[in-house]
Amino acid sequence: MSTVPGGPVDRDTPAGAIHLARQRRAKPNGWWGMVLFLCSEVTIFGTMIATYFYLQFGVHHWPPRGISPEKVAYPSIATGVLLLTTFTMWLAARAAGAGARRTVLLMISLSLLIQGAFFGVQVALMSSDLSRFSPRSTAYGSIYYTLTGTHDAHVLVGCLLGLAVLWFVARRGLTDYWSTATRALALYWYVVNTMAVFVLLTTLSPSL
Amino acid sequence: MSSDPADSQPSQEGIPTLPGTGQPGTLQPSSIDAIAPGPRVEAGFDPPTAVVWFGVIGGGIAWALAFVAGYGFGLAHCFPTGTSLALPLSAWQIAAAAAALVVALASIATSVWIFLRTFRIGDVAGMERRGDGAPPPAGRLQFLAMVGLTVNLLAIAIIVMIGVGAPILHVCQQS
Amino acid sequence: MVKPDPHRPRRAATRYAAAVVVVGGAVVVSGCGRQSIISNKSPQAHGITVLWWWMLGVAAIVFAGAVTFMVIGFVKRRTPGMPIFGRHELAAQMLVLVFGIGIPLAVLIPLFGVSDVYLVQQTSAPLPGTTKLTINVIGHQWWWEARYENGRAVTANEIHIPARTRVNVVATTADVIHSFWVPQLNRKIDMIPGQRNRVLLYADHPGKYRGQCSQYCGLQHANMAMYVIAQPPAAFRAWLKHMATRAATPRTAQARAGERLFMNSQCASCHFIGGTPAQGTVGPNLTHLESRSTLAAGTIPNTRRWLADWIHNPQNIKPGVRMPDLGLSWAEVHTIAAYLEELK
Amino acid sequence: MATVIRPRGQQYVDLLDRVWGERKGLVGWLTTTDHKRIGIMYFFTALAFFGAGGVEALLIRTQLFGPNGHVLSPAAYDQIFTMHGVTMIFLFVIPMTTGAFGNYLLPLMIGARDMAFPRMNAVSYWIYLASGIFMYIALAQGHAPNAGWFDYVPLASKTYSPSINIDYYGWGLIFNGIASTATSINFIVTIFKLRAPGMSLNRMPLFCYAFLAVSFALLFALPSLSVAALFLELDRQLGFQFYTASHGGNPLLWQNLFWIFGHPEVYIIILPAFGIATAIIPTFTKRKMIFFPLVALSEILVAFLGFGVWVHHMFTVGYPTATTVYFAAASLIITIPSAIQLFAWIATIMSGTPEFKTPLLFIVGFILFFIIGGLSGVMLAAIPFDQQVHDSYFVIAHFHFVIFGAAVFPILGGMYFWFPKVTGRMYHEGWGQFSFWCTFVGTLVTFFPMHIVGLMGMVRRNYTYPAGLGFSTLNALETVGAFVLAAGLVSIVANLLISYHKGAPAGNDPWEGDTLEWSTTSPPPPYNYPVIPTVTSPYAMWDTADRELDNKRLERGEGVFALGHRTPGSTVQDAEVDELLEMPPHSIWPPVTALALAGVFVMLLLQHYFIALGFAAVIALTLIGWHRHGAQP
Repeated sequence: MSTVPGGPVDRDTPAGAIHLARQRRAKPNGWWGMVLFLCSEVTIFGTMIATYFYLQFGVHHWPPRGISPEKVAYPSIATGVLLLTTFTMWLAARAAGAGARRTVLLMISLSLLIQGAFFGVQVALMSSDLSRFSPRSTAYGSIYYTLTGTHDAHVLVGCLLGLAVLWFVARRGLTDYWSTATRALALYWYVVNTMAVFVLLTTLSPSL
Repeated sequence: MSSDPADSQPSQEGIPTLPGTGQPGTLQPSSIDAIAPGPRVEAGFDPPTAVVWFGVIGGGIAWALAFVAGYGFGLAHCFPTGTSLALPLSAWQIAAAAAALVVALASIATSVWIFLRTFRIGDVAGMERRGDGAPPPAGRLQFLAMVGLTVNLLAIAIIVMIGVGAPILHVCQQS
Repeated sequence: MVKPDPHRPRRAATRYAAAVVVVGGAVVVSGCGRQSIISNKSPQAHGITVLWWWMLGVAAIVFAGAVTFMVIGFVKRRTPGMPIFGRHELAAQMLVLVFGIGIPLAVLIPLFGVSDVYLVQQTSAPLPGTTKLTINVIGHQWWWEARYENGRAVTANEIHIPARTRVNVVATTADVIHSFWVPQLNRKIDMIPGQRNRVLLYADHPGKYRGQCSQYCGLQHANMAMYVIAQPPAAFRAWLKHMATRAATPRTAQARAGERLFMNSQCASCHFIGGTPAQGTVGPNLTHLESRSTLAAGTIPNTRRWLADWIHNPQNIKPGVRMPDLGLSWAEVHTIAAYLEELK
Repeated sequence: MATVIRPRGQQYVDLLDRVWGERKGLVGWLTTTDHKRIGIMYFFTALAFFGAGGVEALLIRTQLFGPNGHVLSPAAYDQIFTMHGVTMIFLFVIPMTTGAFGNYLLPLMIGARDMAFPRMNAVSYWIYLASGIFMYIALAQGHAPNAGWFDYVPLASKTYSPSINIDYYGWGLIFNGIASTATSINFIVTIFKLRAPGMSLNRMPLFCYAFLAVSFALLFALPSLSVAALFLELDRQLGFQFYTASHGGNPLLWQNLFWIFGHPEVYIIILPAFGIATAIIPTFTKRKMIFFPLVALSEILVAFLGFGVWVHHMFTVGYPTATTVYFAAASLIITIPSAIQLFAWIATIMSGTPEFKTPLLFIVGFILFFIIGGLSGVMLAAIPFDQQVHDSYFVIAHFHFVIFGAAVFPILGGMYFWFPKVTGRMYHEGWGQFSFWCTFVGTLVTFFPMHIVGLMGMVRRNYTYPAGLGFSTLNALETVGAFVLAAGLVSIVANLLISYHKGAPAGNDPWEGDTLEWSTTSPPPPYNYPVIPTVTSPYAMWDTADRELDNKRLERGEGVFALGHRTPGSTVQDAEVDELLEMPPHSIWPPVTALALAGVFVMLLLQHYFIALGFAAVIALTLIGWHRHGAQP
């Protein structure tokens, strides 16, 4: 007859959270929930990327006549910078497990800066694209803007999630719930960053 | 809640203080949170989880990839615009199926290995007990191995069917 | 609680056996239908029918076997006690392996070879150079347009082909997705925007074979039928030659009045009549209207009375049809009908 | 309070009652996070939609009673048959199986006290309810979707369907999909993490395997539908060109995306039925399932292979044979897992001591219908035959035998089977068996002749058919059968409603069932089990020693976790206790969130994109409020 860790331990205190994180053998529910949610998101991106190529197979000119292929430089640099947040979020997740509140706050805010900047750049790039070709003229435009737009939307949502976690961790401290939330947020960004690469390669494929 | 004289068993305790409600209580949280952990037979044989699961789903995943590749090649090549693939379509299709077949064979070998390590010849009832409900990890391993055997068998069948069937047909003959 | 009547499941079994027999018989009966896949009239349709009978036979055996097992279970249900561990565990497991994996694999792989690798090549699009004639069939909401190779012969809803000749049908659409299906002659083929699908038409004997649009295409999907009319080659060549000619000039006064009325009303803006100002392409080509036996894609017979009703109020006969209600008086309607009847 | 002599351990039960007690009345139902109450709400909502879909079916059959019927106008018919499909699939079967049966039974079967994310569970229900109302508003307005549940473009494009009907379909399905995705995530985590101590993967009830498979299938299938619907709405509302062939789009893109979802969907519909069958058969044959591992495997494998067969819905679109053959192969092989299960069930019945009570009768009916539907399914995997009968009534017969005969019959059997557990009362056996025979004969008479009219060349989705092609007699017969079937279904509902008031008390375990839910009281208390049970086989209730042990532990107060909404979390593979989870209390935020989401979709439908954005902001605020207590999501 052994005592279950986490019972007497108060999971709403940082101490309890650290204890839990140490003795857990399975991943917490929140982590699993995020993983499965991300499965669904990855499927969405997969479907859209498949759509891109399916449409490409069907036409002779891709991109259609009159639309110059995408410029490689700016989007690639932007994505490269975004990938840095993979590392900062990893640090945040690790700090969350160890209960290092300051590090978590620092790393999340750092990531938020980069991600916000990336989002801004993306918006700028998209508006410049819109001056070149419209999503209404051809299917190429439709899938191009839908694909990039979907990814930008994920970045935006990620930033909002980051702000929320930042706020709650600042106010509540690293309870078990919010340290799990930090790890889940990190997972989210790993996937969004990976998708950034795939989206980039897809949209640049005509230029490569 | 009134404490009545009828309850005089030794294990009888009052109601503990609940968070929020200010009721008297003496029950010890530690005792109320105590539980016997799930029964577990110590593992003589416990291969890495990744290996076990490769034995379960390896063939299935291999088929899925070969299948997506074959369909993709077919569409890309046979669409009106006819993307050229450098090699003939059937070559790609055979290659994909062959690669998948290798993986599936490796996977079924894994599950056979695990199955034999965890399977003991016994009386019928004994097999039944092993088959479902034997204590983990042995019971779970044998269960997964049995699953893997069947999955891979079917995966191999289907890989062979597409690997042979697709190249026989006229390239890009519209169905 | 009511005790289960011991005879019920056996009744179920017999009822099922009966049902299987019934479907067999009924399918044979259905052979006489003009649109039935069973009364096939071409090698392709025949191959499919043979495949069907074989599959039905095997299916019947499987079904009977399964029912038998359950009846056995029912008969033996009185065995006392609560055998949490079955007494015939191994036997039962073997049964599952044999009937669940062994036999299915043994049946399905041959089926795959026969149907999906061999027979499919008979029924899929004819290989280049294996056909004598090409017909472009264009699906419209809700009628069929047929344009023959030389381009001059155009007709609607009644496609003539030479018997015992491999005909290459190119199936395209002018609007939404339709599906070209003449069950007695061959499988169906969808008409997809931006795609040129092909299907082989071949008829063993001269005859009139009914077909129908089999992909849901909107309000009047139900009234989008067509006939394929297989003729002896000579007769077909004559028909094709006649189709390529310009429309006959009306002889009676009423018909000439009808022609004027037709050309000055909205009719001419949608319909085409060879050698006249009527050059519309929205509706069916009327150059040789009287050579057809039905109107509105097989909705009504092509008689004077029906023709007049149709011109007077098509929306009443085929709600939603693209042809508007022109609000013509009965007098005008009959004048126009008189003209159209001359278009032999 | 009167002084009573309480059994030893009773004080823990009292404590649990106090801790887990929920609010009474309407507020209680609105704010509940109890999986059982949510399951019941799912049940009645789905039942209501089943009624609606059934009425639509009867209208269709009445219209087709004879040639050239005039019951419905062509326009009305198109809306009715579309709504029949959408309702039965999205608003009845999935919510009834995953929503009602899954929600109510899964935590009970794995010995947990709630779902992993109780509030997300609640929000899924409210979203589902809202999406259902959303679609039926369309029908009430006479603007219901009218391009079929498959909604092929370009017929569904702005050009050929300019009115709002199709927009209800597009947004409605995305809306509904959110609920299903949340539910499936919830199920998977629940099954992975909340299993009772000792319930390792090889001891998990087969019912749970079925629902695990369904959840994964939903998780990976729904995105494809949502993306397809998103493209459709972008095309329709913003003039994008995804599906317009003349602008580089491709109508077949829709068909691919739709059926990548649409075929797994078929297995999503049938798999819970398998699960229910595997729960009922051992109980009434007093015998363990033959070949437990293979049955579990089949349930997962069907869901997996289901993703590789979608083009068999598109064998007539003119794809190269060298690509269609891939799908034909998968479509043939996928029958093998089904065959394994089929013969496992049959062998279990054959070698057991079957007691043909109503639930088992429904399962027998299910098996027979599933064989018929399965065999015709194999035929349709033969490409040339499929190209011949595709979109004919043969296909309708096939999938109604599978979806009605094989998916709904176990649902009906399950309704009888778990009725005593949910209500604490017995249903009336005599009426039960009558209702079975009525439904059985009705189904047979309705759907079997459709095979024949299909072979005679009768085409689907026609609002009428001409006389003289030999369709008339059989169609009349089908219509008669449909009404017999309806009578059977009504008699089931009547039986259960009356039994709910007059039925004899059932006790905990009227059937000597094999799974854990029979060990607790009927109906179960809010916390399901006073003591978290420990498990040593997949047939926990038949291991009487374990259950004795549970009672002893209750007396000692072991594993009652009564100091809050607590339930143990365990490891994924072997279910060893890992931590003690704190479950959230009841909350008002789920319905509020769902309401805000409904606002978003109504505004998208009406093309007020900025107001929609405003509602999205409201959702964000509700989520903040949601976390004010900072418990589990």
